[in-house]
Amino acid sequence: MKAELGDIHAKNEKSPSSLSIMWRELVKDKLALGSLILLSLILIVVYGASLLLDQDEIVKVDLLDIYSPPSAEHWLGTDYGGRDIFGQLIIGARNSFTIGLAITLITGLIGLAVGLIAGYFGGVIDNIIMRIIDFILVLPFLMLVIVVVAIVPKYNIFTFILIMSAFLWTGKARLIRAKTLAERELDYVSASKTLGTPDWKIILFQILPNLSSIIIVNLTLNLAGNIGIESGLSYLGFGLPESTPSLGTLVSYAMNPDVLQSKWWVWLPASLLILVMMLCINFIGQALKRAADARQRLG
Amino acid sequence: MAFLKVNHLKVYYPVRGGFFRRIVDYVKAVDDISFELRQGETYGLVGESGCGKTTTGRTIIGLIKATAGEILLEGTDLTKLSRRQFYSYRKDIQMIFQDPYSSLNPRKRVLDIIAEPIRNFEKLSPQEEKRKVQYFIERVGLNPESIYKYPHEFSGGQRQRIGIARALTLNPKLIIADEPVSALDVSVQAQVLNFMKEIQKEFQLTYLFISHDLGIIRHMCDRIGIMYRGRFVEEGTSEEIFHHPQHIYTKRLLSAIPNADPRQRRQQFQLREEVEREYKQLYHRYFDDEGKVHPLKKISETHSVAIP
Amino acid sequence: MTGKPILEIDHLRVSFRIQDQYYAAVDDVSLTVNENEVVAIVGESGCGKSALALAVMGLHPPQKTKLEGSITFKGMNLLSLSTSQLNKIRGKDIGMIFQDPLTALNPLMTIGRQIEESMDYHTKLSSAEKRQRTLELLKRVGIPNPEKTYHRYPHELSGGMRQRVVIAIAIACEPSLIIADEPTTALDVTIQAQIMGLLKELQQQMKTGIILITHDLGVVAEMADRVAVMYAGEIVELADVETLFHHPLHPYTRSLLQSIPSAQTRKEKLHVIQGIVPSLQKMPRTGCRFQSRISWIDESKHEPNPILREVEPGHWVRCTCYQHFYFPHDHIGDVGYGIS
Amino acid sequence: MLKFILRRIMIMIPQLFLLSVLVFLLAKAMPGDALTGQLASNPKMDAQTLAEMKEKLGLNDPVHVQYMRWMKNLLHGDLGMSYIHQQPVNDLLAGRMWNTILLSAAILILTYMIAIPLGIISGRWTDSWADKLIVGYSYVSFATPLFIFALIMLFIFGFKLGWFPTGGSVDIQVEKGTFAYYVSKLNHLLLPALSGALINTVGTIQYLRSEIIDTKVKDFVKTARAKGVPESSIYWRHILRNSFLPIAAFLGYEITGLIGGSIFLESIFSYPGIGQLFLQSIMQRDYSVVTALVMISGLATLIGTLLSDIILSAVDPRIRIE
Amino acid sequence: ASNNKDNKNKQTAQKEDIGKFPMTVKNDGKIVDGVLKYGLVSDTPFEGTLSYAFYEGQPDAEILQFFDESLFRTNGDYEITNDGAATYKLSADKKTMTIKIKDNVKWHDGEPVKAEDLEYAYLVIGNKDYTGVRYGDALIQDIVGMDEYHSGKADKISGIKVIDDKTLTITWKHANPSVLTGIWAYPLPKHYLKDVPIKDLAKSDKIRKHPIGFGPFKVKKIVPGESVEFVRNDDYWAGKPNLKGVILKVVSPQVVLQALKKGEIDIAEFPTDQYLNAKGTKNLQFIGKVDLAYNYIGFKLGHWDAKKQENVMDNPKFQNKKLRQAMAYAINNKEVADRLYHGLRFPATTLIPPSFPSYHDKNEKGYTYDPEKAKKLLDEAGYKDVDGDGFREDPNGKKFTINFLSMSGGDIAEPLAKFYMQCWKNVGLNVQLVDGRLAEFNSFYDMVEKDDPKVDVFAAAWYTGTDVDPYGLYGRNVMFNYSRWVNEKNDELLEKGHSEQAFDKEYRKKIYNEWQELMNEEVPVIPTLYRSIIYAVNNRVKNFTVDPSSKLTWKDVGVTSEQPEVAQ
Ligand SMILES: Nc1ncnc2c1ncn2[C@@H]1O[C@H](COP(=O)(O)OP(=O)(O)OP(=O)(O)O)[C@@H](O)[C@H]1O
Ligand SMILES: Nc1ncnc2c1ncn2[C@@H]1O[C@H](COP(=O)(O)OP(=O)(O)OP(=O)(O)O)[C@@H](O)[C@H]1O
Ligand SMILES: [Mg+2]
Ligand SMILES: [Mg+2]
Ligand code: NI
Repeated sequence: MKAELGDIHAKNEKSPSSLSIMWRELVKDKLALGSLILLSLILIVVYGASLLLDQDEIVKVDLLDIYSPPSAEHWLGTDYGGRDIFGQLIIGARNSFTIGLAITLITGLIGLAVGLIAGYFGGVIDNIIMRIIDFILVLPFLMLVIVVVAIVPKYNIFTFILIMSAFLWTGKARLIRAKTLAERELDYVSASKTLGTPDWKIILFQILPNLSSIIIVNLTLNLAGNIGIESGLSYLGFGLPESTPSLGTLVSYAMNPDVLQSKWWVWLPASLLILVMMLCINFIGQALKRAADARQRLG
Repeated sequence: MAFLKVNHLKVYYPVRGGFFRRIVDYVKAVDDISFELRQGETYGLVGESGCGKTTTGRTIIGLIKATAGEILLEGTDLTKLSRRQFYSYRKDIQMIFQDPYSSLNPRKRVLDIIAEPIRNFEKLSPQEEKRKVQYFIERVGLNPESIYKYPHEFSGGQRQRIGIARALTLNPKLIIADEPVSALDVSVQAQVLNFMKEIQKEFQLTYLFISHDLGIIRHMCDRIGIMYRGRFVEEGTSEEIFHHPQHIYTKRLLSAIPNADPRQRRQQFQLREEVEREYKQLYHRYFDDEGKVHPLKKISETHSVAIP
Repeated sequence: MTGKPILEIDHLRVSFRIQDQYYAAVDDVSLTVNENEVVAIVGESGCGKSALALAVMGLHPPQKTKLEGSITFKGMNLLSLSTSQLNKIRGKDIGMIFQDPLTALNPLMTIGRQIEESMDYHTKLSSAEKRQRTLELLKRVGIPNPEKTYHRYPHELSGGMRQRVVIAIAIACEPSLIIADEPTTALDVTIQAQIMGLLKELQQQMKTGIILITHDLGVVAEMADRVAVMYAGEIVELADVETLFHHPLHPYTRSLLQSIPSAQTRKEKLHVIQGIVPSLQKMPRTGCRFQSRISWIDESKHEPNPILREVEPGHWVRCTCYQHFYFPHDHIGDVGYGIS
Repeated sequence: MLKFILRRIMIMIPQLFLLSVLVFLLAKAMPGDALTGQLASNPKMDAQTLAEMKEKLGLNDPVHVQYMRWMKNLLHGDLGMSYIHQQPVNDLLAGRMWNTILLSAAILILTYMIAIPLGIISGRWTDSWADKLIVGYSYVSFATPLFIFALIMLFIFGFKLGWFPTGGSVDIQVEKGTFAYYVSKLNHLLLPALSGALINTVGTIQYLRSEIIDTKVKDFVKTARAKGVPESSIYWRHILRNSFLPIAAFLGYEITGLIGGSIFLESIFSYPGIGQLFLQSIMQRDYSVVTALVMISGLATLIGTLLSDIILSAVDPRIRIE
Repeated sequence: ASNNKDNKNKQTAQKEDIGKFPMTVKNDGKIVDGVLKYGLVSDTPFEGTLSYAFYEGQPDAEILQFFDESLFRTNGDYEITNDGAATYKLSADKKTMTIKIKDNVKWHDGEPVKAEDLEYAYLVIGNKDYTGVRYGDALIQDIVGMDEYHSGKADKISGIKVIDDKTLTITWKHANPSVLTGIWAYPLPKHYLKDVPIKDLAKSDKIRKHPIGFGPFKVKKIVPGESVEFVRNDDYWAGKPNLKGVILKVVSPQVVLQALKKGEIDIAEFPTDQYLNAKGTKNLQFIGKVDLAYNYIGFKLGHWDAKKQENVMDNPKFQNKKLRQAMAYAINNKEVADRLYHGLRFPATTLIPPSFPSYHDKNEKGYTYDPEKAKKLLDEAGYKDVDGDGFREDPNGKKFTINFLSMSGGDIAEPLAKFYMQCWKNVGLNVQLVDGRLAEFNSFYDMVEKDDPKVDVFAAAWYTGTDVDPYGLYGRNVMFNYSRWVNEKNDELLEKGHSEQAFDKEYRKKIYNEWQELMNEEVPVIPTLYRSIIYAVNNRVKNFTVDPSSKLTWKDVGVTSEQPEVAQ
């Protein structure tokens, strides 16, 4: 006698347009909605302004203007090279967000492909893939990144994204594999098989749509983590070159105790921006997570 | 000639273990069973949980590879076919799944769900395809409008019928129904059972009906096979099984069915105790030293029992 | 045969909060359970059976649920007790058996510990005594090797064994009331038969009252003394078991009995109940709730505000429509379009 | 059990081998070597001597020869010589490793000491103000880079308040082996460990919280309630034990993270450990140290995952290791 | 906007002048028997190779100064004097030096420091099993018989003779005035080390854990990598040191100021980039001097022929002297020095820094910022903007791009490189960073040493050491002549600079003035900045000095109160 009860659950659990449920859930959660609006605003400002700003102009060294505190000319003051912090903040935010997004998407894509294949086919393929993933997980991530960064000759945003992605896809692959394994056991997959649908079609058109909500949630939450990802490396001196401003670079200026203590305008805005963006994305992610998980839904 | 003939089918699942995750043992899910289905009949497969019913069904339709034995569909051995060859036989065998919730992809519209096999096997224009889907959806008693809806908008019974419509689009000859109603509420269950009977006549279907509910088996099936630990203990017509059970295990199974008449309560309990006693006493006569079932022996034209 | 009442449920309403609104899943239910009596509650999925049982146990999450009415157990109103007061009753005076024996047991605790746990809080036995008693209990519910099983973990037992353990937990402190929520649904027929036998036996030995929740009318027929049929949160019919099976009155009860294929008799076609149970939020709150599913009966035949009436001594039926109910000729008439 | 561990170790061998090839190739691919830029700090040098030293260090041999030599030594447990430290890597690490192990262990312990109560509060009283506070904290520390946080901690607790020593691993003036020595060691450990733990703990808190929320509604919890088990015991006996399982499962990967984090902490707190050594060795192209450290941290992770599995099997009877 | 900037100019102009820094701490207090806490500023632990013959990292050298020392003291020109633990005498042909160790010079274990200890030091460094880097020293290789010993043909160095317990002579193949600044005079305690094979010396406990020397303090305890405890050497040859002991610990540059303020350390070499912030701290004094180093920008003019061991000047790109000069005129070093370094670095005028007061040519003005002159020179040389893109083309009218290699590290690296590039851009030169970014230390030197064709111009720095002779950096046959510039006149001057004649200081000065002039004229490298080194010292410290000409040593350093002063 489970049918009708299940029916009600099912209605919520796997609705056709998970997007619309997610949207509903977002709108219902004031915090998430606020976050979404704030984040969009930030992104519009950041991307809009970075089109207007001239990056070369911003990173231009002006020795007459070192560490000047906020003023009308430099809204957020300047750094030790006399470079405008506000401009760096905008461009940095754009770069950092782009990096975060790109890493999230690339790792998502790789993780998705690998996870789906491993999970769906199982057996030997799964075994091989899982061994590879295990191996990558064992690699001391930070150490190898540092080594790789030292090797790469032309080191820029693009290579940075690639390097990070090369290590970070494994977590997603594991997640998606696990979900695919579970999904594979469901009868609709068996049904498709008995109906003569080829495997690739089953993976792409049957299983994938059912993983979409979990993927979206995971990617969102990951995005939050990936925004500040280069700050640690910047601290160690393996971050992006300074001619490519990023939030992490700005934050890592704080390792100079003088800057940390008395030149707040250099690092604090970037830290706050990271925090705000992360919080926004996190709140949105949490709302999406609730949307994906019927039990926690607000309604 | 038998429409579907299963000969000495064995399906073993490997059990891995030891130092290198080698295969150390096998779960003998299906261990040498043979039976045949005739055109247009409903063959029931009953047994306790884990006795291998699902495995049998899924092996016949090709979801699981047989370890040994043959599955002859109108004379062709399905187990010997390559993937490509098997493809054309797909159409002849279809399946109705136990769980009407998980067997329909929640992200697909009814139209896409039912059209999936059509798209795989026939090249139809979208209009033709839609017409065909609508025909079947009407045949299973749903509103043709509903093809644009998603599964969650239907009740369990309706979903099960969508599943059936999907299976019917390919004009199958054999439908394997693995516990098609056990996930459904009593009232909905009746709908589906009635409906299955109805389309059987209409489409000349042969059913392999798997269930552990003897009430339903009795209601649906012409012939019944009782399974126990991957083997058959008894096979016969519905009449024979229910009224003249021969194997002690069959008797025990039957006696366990609750009697819907409260007045018979006492008798039922007594009967059960008796059978239980008998089962214990006669266990060694019906099972060999390893607790396995003996091979089937014909005791009449239609009735076979596993006795030494 | 049955004794004085131990549990009296009076005008109980259980409402769940969904999107800031409360919806009653159990609506105005009154029911009495006497000593040494098995009261069965049957009905389709979602009709509120479990909600009722959990209300008696006080297991509904307080933030999400509203409980109205009263549940009197041995003179105390359970609804007014605090959690710690409830804890003195739960497990000691009222035991509960859950449907799914795998999930109902803590996977990380040995069987023995799980059974002993309720004694920890309700008895003052020494650990040796508790162990002794646990082994007895295990033997009593028919577990072949209690000593060994004591140290086992749930996953090492089969479904039937686990359900026996769950029963052993429920009866550990010899409660005067046992609530069994679908105790055999997850089990095979043969094991179901064993468990039913066991329950019956224990009940007769201990003279407890049992609330038996099930959707299997066969089980009801074999086990119950009285039966309450629930539909959409309400009791629609209440009678002793023989009356219910042989003279059912409410259209829902009658339809239900008609739609079950039985191993004993064989019919060509089964009766089908039209439509589906409306969901909690869409449930009509006035009028006869079964009305939409027997559309061929004229609307005027239903009461505007149906109440549960005692039509014969001990036989209660809701709404007057039963007097006018008949089965339509076309049994599959339900295969109508649309979704409710 | 023993068999299981053996089997896991057998699996580890090819992984470590692969890791060794990878790290060796990477190390060799880095521009420069230990002798690059010698003169910048040492004005008295000439080209021949430099070439001679290169030859002596074997830097002129083909990569595979160097690898084989390195591998051979490795198999004998010899990690090679550190050029920069002019000391066998084994000796070098023996000193440093202990510090890092201590630091990591302290972080781990503190992490759990913080995460468990907070996670429990947060999971048990979801949506209470305490929960909101904890979730807020976890977001903030999620967004705060470890090195900034550590610096701030150092300024506040080390300098402003003066509660903790501000660098080093032990006070030089205490006699080794005395009680004061251990107190001093602990004292030096506390601030870096706390800084690490406060940031590191976030993941565990969130994990625990959602695990508890999940476990809370499981059927066996209902059973326990139906038994009349008081609320506190329900949490301790039933919910928490089950919620801890996934945390135990992550222990192995936690270790990798700790080694990464130690790079930051050690340099800020002048705490001589392998994290900082790694950074230094990379900068100075002290290959033998770099490769040794990567190998060791790979091994540590492997052992960590093995440990996870063993713990898991000890706690969870469903996972049986034969 | 320039107006605006001038305003700010005033606001932020906080210029220091290293010349005005005191070189010795001022403290009139009475010395008490106390322990000094010395901060070793480093963001990595020290390596702990505690021997002059073996150490490589600067931190180790800072530790060594407390317990071991050279046999000689030096004067303001870093030339050895006879005030130290030993006296010397040069033979008439200036090729042989007789060294006599004073009698009361004893190792920390009480054994006297003997002539054979110094010989032993040479035997170790010259040995083929030796693992350190000191053999690169040209003066060591120049000793008679060293080659034979190094290649294993001899088991003694024929040029080193132990005359008696306390006396030995060293004979060089060439007379070279650099012996006065560069002679290796760090004996090794033979009696203590002789049992350890030379190849194992560097890693032995005798050097790493229980090193001995004959300096003012003895090593009491070492916590590897982080701290060292020293106690007074009562038997110090120059008298009893004032301090009861010294505790040295590693302090990361990020917290050094805080540690100093709190009195956790008494003395530390202070990071110049934090000076502005630290200036005026009540409990500290800052002393400083010009460092023995300079920054420069080099042009790649050819390559190093490893077979012939000589530089070949074959890269045509910068052969035009005027182009090089123009680039030198184009850069504004004054601005860099004042703004980025607040005057703690200052524009370099020649390739011999003022820290060699006798040799630095004060009259040589070097290249001062003059963009107009730069443009004029470029015009003259034929580098004109013919296609009007704002950048000059080469004399053939082809695009002219300069690839600039600069090293990363430290905060200032990037703006500095950017600034130079902007300067060149201002005179119409198109300068691009190699690979579009700053190069990390190793890649930098890898490219520079291997004459990577990607590199046209590079910015680097040289630490000169105490030996003024620039041959090792600019000679025809030295690999470290990174610009690969060769010139007859240069060869001649450098040769003369370390000839026998050059023992005459005036002569040597004349030669080096000539050389400085030549280098400024030819500009194979543009000297850019001189650096300074400053120490932060707690007020309680007395007699601490950075003045090379001062007679004060660690023996004299004392404290005037038990506890350090704390900034409020
Ligand atoms: N993928 C598998 N790997 C290993 N063993 C399996 C697998 N699937 C099923 N089995 C085992 O094979 C046996 C038969 O399983 P099967 O599902 O066919 O039984 P069933 O009769 O359908 O049971 P139920 O009534 O519970 O559906 C069982 O013992 C089961 O544990
Ligand atoms: N915690 C809850 N929050 C909201 N609605 C609930 C909750 N628990 C139950 N319901 C709803 O209350 C109604 C009654 O549920 P209940 O579990 O009592 O049904 P049931 O009769 O036990 O069904 P089943 O036979 O499936 O166990 C259902 O519509 C169900 O969806
Ligand atoms: Mg099955
Ligand atoms: Mg229920
Ligand atoms: Ni009615």
